[in-house]
Amino acid sequence: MAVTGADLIGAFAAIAAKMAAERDALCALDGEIGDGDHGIGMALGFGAVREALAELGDDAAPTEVLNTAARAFLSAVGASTGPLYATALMRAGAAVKGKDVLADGDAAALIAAMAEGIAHRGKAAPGQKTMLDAWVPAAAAAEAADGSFAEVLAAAAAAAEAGAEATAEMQATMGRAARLGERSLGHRDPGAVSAAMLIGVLAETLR
Amino acid sequence: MAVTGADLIGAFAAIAAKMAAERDALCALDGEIGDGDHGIGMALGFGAVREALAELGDDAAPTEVLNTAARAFLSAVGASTGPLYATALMRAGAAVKGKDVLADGDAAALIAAMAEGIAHRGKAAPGQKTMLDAWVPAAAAAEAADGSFAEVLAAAAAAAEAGAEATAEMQATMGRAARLGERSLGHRDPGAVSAAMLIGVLAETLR
Amino acid sequence: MRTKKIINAGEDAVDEMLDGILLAHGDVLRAADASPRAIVARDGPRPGKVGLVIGGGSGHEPTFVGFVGRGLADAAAIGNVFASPPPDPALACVQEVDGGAGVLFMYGNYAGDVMNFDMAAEMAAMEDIVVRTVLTTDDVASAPPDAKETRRGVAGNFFIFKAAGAAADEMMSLEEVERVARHANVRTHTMGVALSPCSLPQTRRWNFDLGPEEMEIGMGIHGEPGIARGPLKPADAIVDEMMDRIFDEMGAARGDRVAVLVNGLGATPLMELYIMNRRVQARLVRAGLTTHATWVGNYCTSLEMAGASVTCMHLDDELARLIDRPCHCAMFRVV
Amino acid sequence: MRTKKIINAGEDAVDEMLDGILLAHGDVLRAADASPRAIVARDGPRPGKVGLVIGGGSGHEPTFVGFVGRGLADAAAIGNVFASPPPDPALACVQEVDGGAGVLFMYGNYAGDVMNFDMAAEMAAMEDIVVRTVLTTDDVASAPPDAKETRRGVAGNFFIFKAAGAAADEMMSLEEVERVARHANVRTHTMGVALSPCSLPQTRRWNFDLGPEEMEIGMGIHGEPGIARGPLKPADAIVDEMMDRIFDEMGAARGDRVAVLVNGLGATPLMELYIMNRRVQARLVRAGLTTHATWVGNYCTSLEMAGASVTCMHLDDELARLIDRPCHCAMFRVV
Ligand SMILES: Nc1ncnc2c1ncn2[C@@H]1O[C@H](COP(=O)(O)OP(=O)(O)O)[C@@H](O)[C@H]1O
Ligand SMILES: Nc1ncnc2c1ncn2[C@@H]1O[C@H](COP(=O)(O)OP(=O)(O)O)[C@@H](O)[C@H]1O
Ligand SMILES: [Mg+2]
Ligand SMILES: [Mg+2]
Ligand SMILES: [Mg+2]
Ligand SMILES: [Mg+2]
Repeated sequence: MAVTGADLIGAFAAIAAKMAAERDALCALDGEIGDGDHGIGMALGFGAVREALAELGDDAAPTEVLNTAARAFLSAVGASTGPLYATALMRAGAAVKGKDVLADGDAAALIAAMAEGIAHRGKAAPGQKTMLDAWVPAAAAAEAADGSFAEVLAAAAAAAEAGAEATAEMQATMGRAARLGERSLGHRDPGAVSAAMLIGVLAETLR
Repeated sequence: MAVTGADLIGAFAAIAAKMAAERDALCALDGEIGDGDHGIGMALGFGAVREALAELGDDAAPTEVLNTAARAFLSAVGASTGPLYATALMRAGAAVKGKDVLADGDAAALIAAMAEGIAHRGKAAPGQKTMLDAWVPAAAAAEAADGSFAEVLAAAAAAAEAGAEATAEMQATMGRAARLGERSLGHRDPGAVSAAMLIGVLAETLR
Repeated sequence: MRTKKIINAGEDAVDEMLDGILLAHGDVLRAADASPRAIVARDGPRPGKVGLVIGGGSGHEPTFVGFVGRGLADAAAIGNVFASPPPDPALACVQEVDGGAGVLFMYGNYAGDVMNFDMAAEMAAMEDIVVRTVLTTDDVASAPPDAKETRRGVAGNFFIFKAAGAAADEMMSLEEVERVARHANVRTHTMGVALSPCSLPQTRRWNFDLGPEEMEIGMGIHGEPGIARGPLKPADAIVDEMMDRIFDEMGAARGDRVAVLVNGLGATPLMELYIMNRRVQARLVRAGLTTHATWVGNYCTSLEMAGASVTCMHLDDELARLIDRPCHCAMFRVV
Repeated sequence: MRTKKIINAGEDAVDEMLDGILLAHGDVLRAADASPRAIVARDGPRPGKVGLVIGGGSGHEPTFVGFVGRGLADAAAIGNVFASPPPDPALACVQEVDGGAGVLFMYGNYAGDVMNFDMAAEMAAMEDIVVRTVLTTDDVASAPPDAKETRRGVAGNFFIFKAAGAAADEMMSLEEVERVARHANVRTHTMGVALSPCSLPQTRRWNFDLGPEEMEIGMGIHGEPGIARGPLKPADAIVDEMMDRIFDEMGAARGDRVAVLVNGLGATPLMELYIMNRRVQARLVRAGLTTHATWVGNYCTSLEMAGASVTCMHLDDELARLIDRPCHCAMFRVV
């Protein structure tokens, strides 16, 4: 299959809907070990992305879609997720630069670029109980999957999901929750949970 | 029987104990139609009275006891009840001036003086839903009773009790509750309720 | 279940608060020798100046004690929580601030305050100090227009005291300061809304109930019931209800000037007060009125009550001058 | 059941608040042309002066926007509630306040703020404006002494910004202002306690649970969990716990001077803060320290959270001079 810019625009709209639906649940998760606003940022950010993308034509190239999404997310959100996802989306845009449509092989490249962008901006490593603990396993699974765009994303989504669950056993050493020490144990990281949702929606929509 | 200054000191100690026990209940009543502090003022005021009277000798004359009580109540409380009860107690002291012990006939005079003091200071009339609606019927019943000190006070206490109950049917036109209009109906006036308690304790202790 | 407060014994709360205030603001305030509940401006009272004494129950901080200082009140008599001070501290205030030109008592119109301050005024008269009294009655929710003089004094105290304090600071005579105070009171209107109850330090119980989705329009600053209880509305609708009433009362003409106070009752964040101010100013513009000055914050509180009030003072040249005059209080300054 | 707030749509709360602030304080503040979330001092930035830009999430008012004005911060970048502002408003602030002497960013040490302000600093560098950054880390509860640099910035911002703002106002160089800011930060320690949760305008739900008799020592100003949760204690015991920690950190010698801030988190009455101050000052006296200046009130809030913090800044001659220097902000003045 071939994924167009319009497909990506559709995927972002689905992500926006998902984050809006999960907003309060993500806030509640963040309330346990953070400041209770993660769902607001994600819903606001992808809502702004959807609106900005609606201005683009259906013939927009994937890179343009991803760069527009990055800028819209960042200006709307700030917070921790703004720079992290903006950088991730910029990197994703760079990874597919010049392509009009994305082929199966690009799926793993997209996820890897997102993970790298987040790691670059946030300076976290896997195991520190952040969204990276969903994105890094997702990138690894995508790399290993080697199938259709949809199959690659499905593998990534499953790995992200497992990674997010695993954060419950981690003690945070990065971000707000780091100050909690052992009290962060037993709670999933909200950013990892929303990352798994995001990748899950990608897998459902880009097929 | 003959009531001495020491008997009055004992009666005030009993009033202090009663008001302390009823403090929160009186505050709750005041919360319904006022500012929720009536029990605090009554408990504080009679607590201060008890302490001030403990400084007096057992041979203190009734007038000295009543005047000391008036000053102690006023300085400790302020609020509406401070001037009202201080004036009442001053009047009561004046009514028995020069007497070393009080005789049966003085019971009605005491209650009447208290009622007059409250009416003078507060400028309220019966029916306005204030403590006067306990004190005025009490004074009238005491006047009519014509028996022993204890019998007179018992009649006064019963009338005060009935008077306090009757305030539930009155619409307030004086004090904080006046601004409530019809919303004051159905609630007893806290000052009338505490007045009935006070006279009730007098009747129980001065026998 | 007791309400949560950072206090020691409830009975000591007022005195310990005053200790803490004097420790923080000893440069501006001191306690009178005759009464620890009489708080006097170090740099206020002076010969030939009318002394301005304010006061009332505690629990409304920064009202009253915070408005003591040069250019505003010369002293405040401090009562227990929500209870008028007894005559003693009020008399001590009079003695401290008397500069030979007479003393003005100003306080909210509550039965308890009237009785206690009147007794203090009588005692002062026995010492040949002339004391006059002006009651504040700015709470439009507390009585209909035909019974204005029975209304309560609430957050509008701030403007009314400020005007009178500035008049005294200008060395006006007692008659003139009294005239200004009455004029300021007539020109000042407040309307409030409560979202939660408060609790007294001595009882640690909520002093009334309010449903989880309810607000009460016109509630008094001691939790006295207001005009009406209803579902919580959006900020703009609440402000509109307030401003409609205030406009009715104020009778200002297009082009007139007002001073505005958006006041928090204790637990309402500045964010909400500024959101209210946005609408207040929009309504003033629509009515053709000019905002001369705006204050937003906690100026007259009810312990930890959530809610807010809006006060407008309808200015004329004299009131505008007096409101602008510098003052230097412990918790409020105009520079 | 939604929490009660006087707002309109939750999403509009921050922008409507800023509207209300500009309407109330238009003499002191204005929005930058390039961003409505960049609030600039009318009478602050000037040629040759280091520009001081502060900022962070909303919900802490009067922090940050209230501390913009001559003598303190030149501009503030305003984020959503409890969320760092994006780079755009921070960059707009830089452009507005750059007077050719460089710009200093100061804000609390939170991952989100660091990432966003760093991006803004990179963008400013591309316009050849030198931006340096000093993070505030005054919350002693947020990390042990061996990891001081990872601590959060909380109410102590007030003193740290004040010192740096005064240094810039004295026309010190960027290097000097940065030195002062770091020094002020090292010398400032805060310890807080929360009694209730707060709620975000967009969710209207309590952002954490706290039992009816519980308090949390060391809770962050966004409701981040603190050091320990336990039964509510009397005021003096709470203050003692705070002061013990602060004394440990401060390492002050007898005779040294401190500046004190007793800060309310939003829903705690002044009465309680002054009761706390009484004990704070008693402890300082007992430790042989001199209180140079005290502020009591809501300076750094967490929406409607109940609770308070105590901050001590350990002064030297330079810091004392800078703290005393007049400033004229929308919500804070030194005269
Ligand atoms: N340095 C980092 N690297 C990667 N992810 C991070 C980092 N810091 C925070 N996060 C993620 O951000 C999430 C919190 O996001 P959010 O609540 O929106 O921001 P904030 O912490 O500013 O309130 C955390 O759950 C974590 O997954
Ligand atoms: N003018 C008055 N005359 C007689 N009683 C009055 C008057 N005003 C108030 N009261 C009484 O005082 C009671 C309230 O007392 P309290 O709550 O202690 O004072 P406050 O109203 O100052 O809070 C009322 O219930 C009423 O009985
Ligand atoms: Mg968060
Ligand atoms: Mg009462
Ligand atoms: Mg009262
Ligand atoms: Mg946040």
